[in-house]
Amino acid sequence: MRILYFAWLREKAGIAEETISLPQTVTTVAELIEWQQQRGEGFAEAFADTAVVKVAVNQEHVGFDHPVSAKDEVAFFPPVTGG
Amino acid sequence: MRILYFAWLREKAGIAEETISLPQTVTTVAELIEWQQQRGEGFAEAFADTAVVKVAVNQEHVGFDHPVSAKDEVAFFPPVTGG
Amino acid sequence: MIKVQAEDFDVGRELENLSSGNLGVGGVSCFIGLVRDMAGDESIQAMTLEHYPEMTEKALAKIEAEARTRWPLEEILIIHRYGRLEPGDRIVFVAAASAHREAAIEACHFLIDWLKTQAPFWKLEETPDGGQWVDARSSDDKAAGRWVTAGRGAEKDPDAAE
Amino acid sequence: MIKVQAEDFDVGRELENLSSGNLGVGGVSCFIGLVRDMAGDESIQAMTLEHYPEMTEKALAKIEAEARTRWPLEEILIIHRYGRLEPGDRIVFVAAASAHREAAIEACHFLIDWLKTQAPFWKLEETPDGGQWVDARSSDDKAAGRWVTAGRGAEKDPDAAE
Repeated sequence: MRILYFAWLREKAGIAEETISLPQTVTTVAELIEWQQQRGEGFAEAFADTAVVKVAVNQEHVGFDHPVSAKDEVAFFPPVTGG
Repeated sequence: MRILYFAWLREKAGIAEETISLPQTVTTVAELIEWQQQRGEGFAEAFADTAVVKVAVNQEHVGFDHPVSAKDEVAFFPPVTGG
Repeated sequence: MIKVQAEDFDVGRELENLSSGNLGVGGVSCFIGLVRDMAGDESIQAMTLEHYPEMTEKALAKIEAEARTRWPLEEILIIHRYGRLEPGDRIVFVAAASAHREAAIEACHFLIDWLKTQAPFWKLEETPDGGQWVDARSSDDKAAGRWVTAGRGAEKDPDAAE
Repeated sequence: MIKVQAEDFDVGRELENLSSGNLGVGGVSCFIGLVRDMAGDESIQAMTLEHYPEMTEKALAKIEAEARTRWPLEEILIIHRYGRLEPGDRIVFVAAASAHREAAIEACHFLIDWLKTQAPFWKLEETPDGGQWVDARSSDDKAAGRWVTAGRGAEKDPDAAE
């Protein structure tokens, strides 16, 4: 799975982009976030307050209940501030 | 009194601008229009349907009950279509 | 600022002037009205705008002042042309600059709606059947009526909308 | 049309291109967003816009398509910059051209409101105290929320307004 991080999520996680082997237990965005929270200090900090974490799967805004699979591109970011 | 006519009111009245001696009986816009209606065919036609006649006194939109006096500038025109 | 003129204008330059040097401007909203080649089913060769110069200046100044009482604006620009115009020609330009986008957008909307019903202009269209004066539209009265509620950032009345 | 670019753009030329040659356009509405030198009480030296390129293209195309289903539009243009910008610099430009002014104005308002909450951009402000990420504002969510009602020319929900 390709994962991208933007803005302060990128800064806290300490990484802009990575390709991971998705654990078989992870089938939704919510489960992916739980897994991220246990990957180390930076990730724990990035995902500490999930109320301000937004997610896109394959470049579409989705909710935390959205399914994820190994071939997806998943992006984590704060609420957008376009315009 | 200086009187101005615009758009089709100007065309029907056959005049763009004139200075008249105001009859003493005319003290409001409504009375001025009544007087106009009797000044000849062109004026009668211009003021035939007062529902589509708008008035400005001294360059301000006013209603038919607005007072008029000899030193005023009065303009008659159809509803405006600015913009 | 208000300009009433026969000549065309440079939209890019006008917009540049509106905000240049004012680093407090966060948003500029503008509207440009153009002559169309059709009015309903009829084709238009040209449109001649007649106006009442002394009143036009007053009416536009009043519209500008009214917008400034309603929204926190840095700049306002209204340019209205008169004379003979052809399809594709610019007729009118309104713009509002503010720190905040909502104020700029609403003020711009207000300016064009009020121009339609308050500014003493009349339009004579040249069609294959001869000249015809453009009627005021009741939808324009309704659009202007939405802004009657006084006060800064007043909400539009949805019941009065087109 | 959508353009996502680091470079500045020429507003006059973009507006000219939007309506030139299309004599059915009666109104063009546009909004320009600029970097301000202040955010609240803090002075801003610069703002860096980060974005998610693959998603940006998709999100802007979706916003454009949504506007076209709601209003009868001749043209739409969205230009969004990224990278480091300084106070006074243009960030974003949206424009809508239509036969009718109301459609152009409402569509333009919709475009900028939806960009604020749908387009994957993030802003890092450089202040005397260091860099700080701009928070999404709840007022932007409300502004975008007003347009949720589907359908052409849908009315804004006054209860949801700022």
